[in-house]
Amino acid sequence: MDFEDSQEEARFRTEASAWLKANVPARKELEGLDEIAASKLWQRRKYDAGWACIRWPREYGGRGGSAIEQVIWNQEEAKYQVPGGVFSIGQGMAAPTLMTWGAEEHKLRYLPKLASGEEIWCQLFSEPAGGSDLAALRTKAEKVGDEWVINGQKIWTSGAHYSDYAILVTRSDPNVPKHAGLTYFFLSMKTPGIVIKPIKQISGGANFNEVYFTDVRIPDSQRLGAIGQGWQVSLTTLMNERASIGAGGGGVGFRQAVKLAQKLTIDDKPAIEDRSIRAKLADWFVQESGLKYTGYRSLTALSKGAIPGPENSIGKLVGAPKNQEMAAFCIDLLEEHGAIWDEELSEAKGMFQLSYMSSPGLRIAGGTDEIMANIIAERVLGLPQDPRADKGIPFNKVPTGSN
Amino acid sequence: MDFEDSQEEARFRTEASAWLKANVPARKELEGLDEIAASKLWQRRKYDAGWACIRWPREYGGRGGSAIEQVIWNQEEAKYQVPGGVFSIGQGMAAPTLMTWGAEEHKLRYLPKLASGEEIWCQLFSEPAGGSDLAALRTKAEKVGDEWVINGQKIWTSGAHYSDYAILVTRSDPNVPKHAGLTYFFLSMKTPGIVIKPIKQISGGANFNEVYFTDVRIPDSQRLGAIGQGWQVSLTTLMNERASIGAGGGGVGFRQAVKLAQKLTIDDKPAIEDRSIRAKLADWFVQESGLKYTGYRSLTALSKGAIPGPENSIGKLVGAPKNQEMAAFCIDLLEEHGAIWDEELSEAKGMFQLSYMSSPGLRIAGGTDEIMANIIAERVLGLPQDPRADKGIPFNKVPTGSN
Amino acid sequence: MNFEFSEDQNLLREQARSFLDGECPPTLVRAVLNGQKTGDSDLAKKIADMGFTATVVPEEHGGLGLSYYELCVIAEEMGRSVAPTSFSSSVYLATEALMLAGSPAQKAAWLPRLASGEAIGTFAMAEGPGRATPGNLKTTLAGGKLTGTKVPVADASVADVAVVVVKSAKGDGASLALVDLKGSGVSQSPIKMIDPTRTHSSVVFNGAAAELLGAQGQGWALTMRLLDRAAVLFAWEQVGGAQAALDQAKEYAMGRYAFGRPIASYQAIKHKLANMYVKNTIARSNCYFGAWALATNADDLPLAAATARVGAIHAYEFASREDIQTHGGMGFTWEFDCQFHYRRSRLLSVNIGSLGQWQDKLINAAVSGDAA
Amino acid sequence: MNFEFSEDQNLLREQARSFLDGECPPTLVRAVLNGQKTGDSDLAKKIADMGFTATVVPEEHGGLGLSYYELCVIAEEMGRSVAPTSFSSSVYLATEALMLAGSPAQKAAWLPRLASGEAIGTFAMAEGPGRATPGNLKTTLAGGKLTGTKVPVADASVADVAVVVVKSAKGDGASLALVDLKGSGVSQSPIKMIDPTRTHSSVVFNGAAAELLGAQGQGWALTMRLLDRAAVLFAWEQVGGAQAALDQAKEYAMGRYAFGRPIASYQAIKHKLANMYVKNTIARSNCYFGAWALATNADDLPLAAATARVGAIHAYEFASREDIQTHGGMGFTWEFDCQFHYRRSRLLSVNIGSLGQWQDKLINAAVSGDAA
Repeated sequence: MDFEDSQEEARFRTEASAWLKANVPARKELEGLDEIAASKLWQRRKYDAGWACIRWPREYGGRGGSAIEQVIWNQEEAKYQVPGGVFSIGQGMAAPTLMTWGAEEHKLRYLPKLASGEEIWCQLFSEPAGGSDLAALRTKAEKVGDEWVINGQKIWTSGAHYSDYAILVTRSDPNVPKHAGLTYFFLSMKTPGIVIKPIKQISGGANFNEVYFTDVRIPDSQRLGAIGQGWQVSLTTLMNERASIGAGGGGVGFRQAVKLAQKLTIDDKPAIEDRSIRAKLADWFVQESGLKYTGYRSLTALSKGAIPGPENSIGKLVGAPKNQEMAAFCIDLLEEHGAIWDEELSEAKGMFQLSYMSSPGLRIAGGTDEIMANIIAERVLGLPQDPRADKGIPFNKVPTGSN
Repeated sequence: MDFEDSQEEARFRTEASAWLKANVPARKELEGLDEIAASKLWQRRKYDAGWACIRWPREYGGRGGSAIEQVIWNQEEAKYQVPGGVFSIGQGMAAPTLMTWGAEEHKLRYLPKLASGEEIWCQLFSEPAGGSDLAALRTKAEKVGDEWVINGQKIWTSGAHYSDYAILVTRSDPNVPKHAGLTYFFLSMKTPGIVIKPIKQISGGANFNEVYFTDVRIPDSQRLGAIGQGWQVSLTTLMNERASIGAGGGGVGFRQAVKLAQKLTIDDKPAIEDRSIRAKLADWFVQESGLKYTGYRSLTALSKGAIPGPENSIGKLVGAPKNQEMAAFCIDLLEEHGAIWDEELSEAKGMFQLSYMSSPGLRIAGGTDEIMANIIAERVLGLPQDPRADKGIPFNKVPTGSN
Repeated sequence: MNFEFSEDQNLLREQARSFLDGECPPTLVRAVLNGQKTGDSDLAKKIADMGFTATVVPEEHGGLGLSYYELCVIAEEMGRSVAPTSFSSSVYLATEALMLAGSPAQKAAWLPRLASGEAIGTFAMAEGPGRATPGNLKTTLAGGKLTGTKVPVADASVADVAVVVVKSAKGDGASLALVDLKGSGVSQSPIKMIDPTRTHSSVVFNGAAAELLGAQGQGWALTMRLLDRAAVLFAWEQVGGAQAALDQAKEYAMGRYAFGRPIASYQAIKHKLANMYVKNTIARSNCYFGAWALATNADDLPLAAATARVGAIHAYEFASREDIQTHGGMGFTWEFDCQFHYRRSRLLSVNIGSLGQWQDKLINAAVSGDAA
Repeated sequence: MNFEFSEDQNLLREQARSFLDGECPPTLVRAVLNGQKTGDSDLAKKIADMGFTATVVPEEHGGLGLSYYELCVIAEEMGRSVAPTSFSSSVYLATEALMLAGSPAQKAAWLPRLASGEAIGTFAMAEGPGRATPGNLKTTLAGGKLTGTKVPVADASVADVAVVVVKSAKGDGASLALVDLKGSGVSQSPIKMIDPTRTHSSVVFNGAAAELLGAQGQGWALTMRLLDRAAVLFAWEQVGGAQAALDQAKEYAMGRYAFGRPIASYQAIKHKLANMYVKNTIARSNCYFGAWALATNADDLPLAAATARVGAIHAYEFASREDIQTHGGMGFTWEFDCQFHYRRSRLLSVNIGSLGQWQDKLINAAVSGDAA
């Protein structure tokens, strides 16, 4: 057992870090560029040098590398402050779906521009009535000639406002059971009839959008998979989403909390000496450390060729509530002053307050705590599903209550 | 808002405490008597003086008093170390059922002897395959002439070995849905064909029994309610059981834990000064105090004529897990020595260890934590039942897995 | 045993509730949250016109001379409606401090105006991050001049008078100072809070005219007594909010369907709501004890206050977090009202000392109680 | 990145598991629980014959000279099978102490016998309720004579030699003493434990012949180092037990029906088991870190040990309690095996210091780690 690279991994890491050292854009170079432009500049540079989308086949603009090489690249790249993230949905979810279900000419047309960052994609899956029950989506797709006419609404779409293309799941037949009536497309976000509205979150941010469709027309050639096969196609996308779900991280962690506890006092003694503080911090350290080494174990499996499975849900299930508790804990340490959320006045520029206001989103986005626990129960432990009231019932006959 | 009795309540309390002062048996008087004999002696004395079963009508051996008078009596009697408890099932559950469903001659024959303690009753409801799903019981009752022949097994029967009579629910018709096929009887525990086996618990105690029935014959005259009406009759019994579910109490509590924390040291300072200890103790105090005052609120409602409802489940749901956590906490305080469970060597005669080994039973008996949460969710908050896979299905067609 | 509010008190509850439903609906809270209205535009005045600010003030000082049971009833309704008002600062803290330690002249000068709502009061303790102690206070009162910075101070922007905890001139602990916030030598700037529906300021005293409230060096003991009293009232606000959060979560879970049935029929949600109910019930029953101790000025008040406070923090924190969780993604959006409770609960969890402080006080009270 | 056990190590795991399935089935554990067999009738000998007691002992002392990875693998299987044996006392504590602090002569005298299983060793620290500290130890070693009472001492009834923590003669803290338990001046009586499958005694030393193990006054530092090493191995036992408890609960929940479906299909049970899995996974991954730190003698060992220990206590306590809860009434009966884990977990939660001690050590290590 060790933390060392294999010889090939080490060779790859050296090469990657050397190239990064030489090519990461200097702050000056990015000055004045917005996030999109900066991201595109960096992505293009990686693409031209053959460092984009490590795992993709070369003919689609990738490097033809291994999963572990992708991880090593990510580790090395993470050592720098580089722009990015706007490509993650396109490269991480749309692309694998295109590779599995798209026609060859689609792959040749769209994948290289995804790899080079020239085109940005988003994902149009979730709907207001859907929530945890994703397949309950209602956005209507009607075939007219060899076009499809789309009407309905999507929600929680990140990057809709700056995306060029999107993947889209629709209901093409409401008269068959939920999973059987779906059809999957990709389309240009410039298509007439699409209206995008940002969603403001309680944290103040607006990373998500609502996307409305009014008689939006999509050529049948942009269908992925057969008519009614949309759910199977979606599973490809979702498998890759799950693999990309992080540790629900960000925000306050053990180190920040310790720093605060060392700085503040309780009864004029450093808070870090207070046993009730120490006990909580210790348990959180155990969780963070446990997730870290669980990650190392998956990486080891990955480097031996295993595919990341549902056990990754543990990161979010542990990390998100922990984040909420730790943020509240730090605000408590700050006492009345902790209720201030003001970049100038607040400790750590308001990071603790922002964490607290963001953490409910972490517990919900990408699957609520409860869904994560279900995934572990059903797909890891193999326990039975909950009774399904909508099983085998035509979608338009399924009870939906007031919504 | 006050903790005072009303005038009538105060008058009753004075009378009761005066009688108790004069009549509670001295320790010498009970010397040499086993629990049953001692309990019967005390019960008989209360009966003769008109202090037994306060709420029962006088013609059935009671005092014709109010619910709050019963509570006041319990409070006053609890100030003494008196024997009892062996009558609680008969007087608390069998009797109310007889009063509601029994024929007049049954009431006149059995209730006074229940009140006087001359006869002890037990309850034959639970079965190995039943558990939380009580109505799934299988003990068979077949009508032969005007007798019923009973075959099957009951479990978790307290006091079966010293009881004279029992209330019994059986399955008289397996071809109808679960709740519709039950019939309810009472019978003498001396009836031929009954075999009783004690159940040893992990705490070492054996308060419960298995009871086996082989061709046990019961006259139809001892049926309570109509054939197939057994579930409704059982609900009368269970309503009274719920009302009698305590705070899951006994064992270690705040006071005992504080005493221990004052006596033991951490890093050569009293453990009670350790903030992590104080934080835990404080939360437990809040729970105990909250349950205490919740009880006062129900008493107030009771004295205004309200009927105790499902909200009493909170006592067990909070008290039982708390008991387990506090027992573990105290054992932790004792460190390695806490693993000793020895009346001579252990702190407090092994009370902490006994509490730890008993607490799993508190979390299960009378309804598991999970069932208690369901009761609160469904009967207090009015949330929907879980989907019922056995609804409307003939009992003998309901899936039962390996059991 | 009569451990319940009286009919009159329950009548007052109905009255307060319908008043707040009308004058303090979610739309008002949202308007304040969005900065379209300031915290106390006119709600405070309407509340005063209802006589709520005068509840426990003695009649000799223009109050109603009612018991603390009535004030607890009002506090619960304030919490339920997440009222964006200075009520708590003025009534639970400033008015209480004056009744606790004020000289006849000070009482005569301020109580009538506070009771009528003509004046608003507040309380200033914190001077920065972490726990204030007699040892780390910097604000001073010397020669009738108050000097130092208090941050955050609730409702300073609307308050006329403040009770300020200062370092005792004799250096023997702390004292309380009474200062007219409209006087000279007082400057303040508003600050952004995690709960923007409650206005707070940073207040700088630069030789502002002020006088002692209570004896020199008695400030810390008085503050502890004051906070015990306020803790009971804030606990009632927290319990009111926790109940509202449970109601909100329940209503949504009943109407929201997933996989063909209401999410309220899934045990994960059922047990979540059951746990809210349990925590709320524990907290509420302890608040009854707190109300009784406050109303009867019982020796048990410190224990009752800490017990009510600790239970109320646990209940409101849990209910406000799991209310959002029950709503899923929508609960995290600005359009939904879940955030009102999520923000308010966090503010009320630290405004008069956080959980750890009160757990500690509880054990002090409970264990010394043993000795006694 | 190769953060996994090697094929050989996994092979050893299979071997250890099938050996224990055969030689240490639940029927054996139950026989010991019922007092029909004594803890170490012959299991200890069979384990020694497998070479497990010799795993990390250097070859020069008759051991196998394998790494701690192998010993961790064996420890997990011991925990899984709730083995009623002296293995942990002899291997994790006595043998470790001798390797850590023994003189060449002491090592030569005892290591070969401990490795071969010819001798059994144990460790004696506690002298009564509460935490032992250099300040409250009473047992002394003077002029080669050991005097005092140790209670409880695991496996003293079967052990030949004990490492005893004593008050340093110079009064400058603690020392370690090595004593032959079969010698004169040693008397002991068995004591009843919450886990009767692990034999413990109260041991009285009345001037028993003993010698220093390690330097005078170094006993406390040595004990802390010893417990760090043992903590990793006990944590593996706890993780093995926690996994077995989860397996047991899952199997029962799948086969037990209520209201027409397996109780494993109810979210209350599903999420309970999912939480067990989560806690077990966190604990196991931290045990990997502990194994690595132990095997490589890393500077991080104190941090890794505390992290593994804290996680393992949480995991086994939760799994063993909720295993019974999942079984309902049957889980509370003597006939069912759930009690094995419930008892063993409690014992392992205090045997080398309870949760609070290790949380405290963790922060010491993690925060000083910062400074460094």
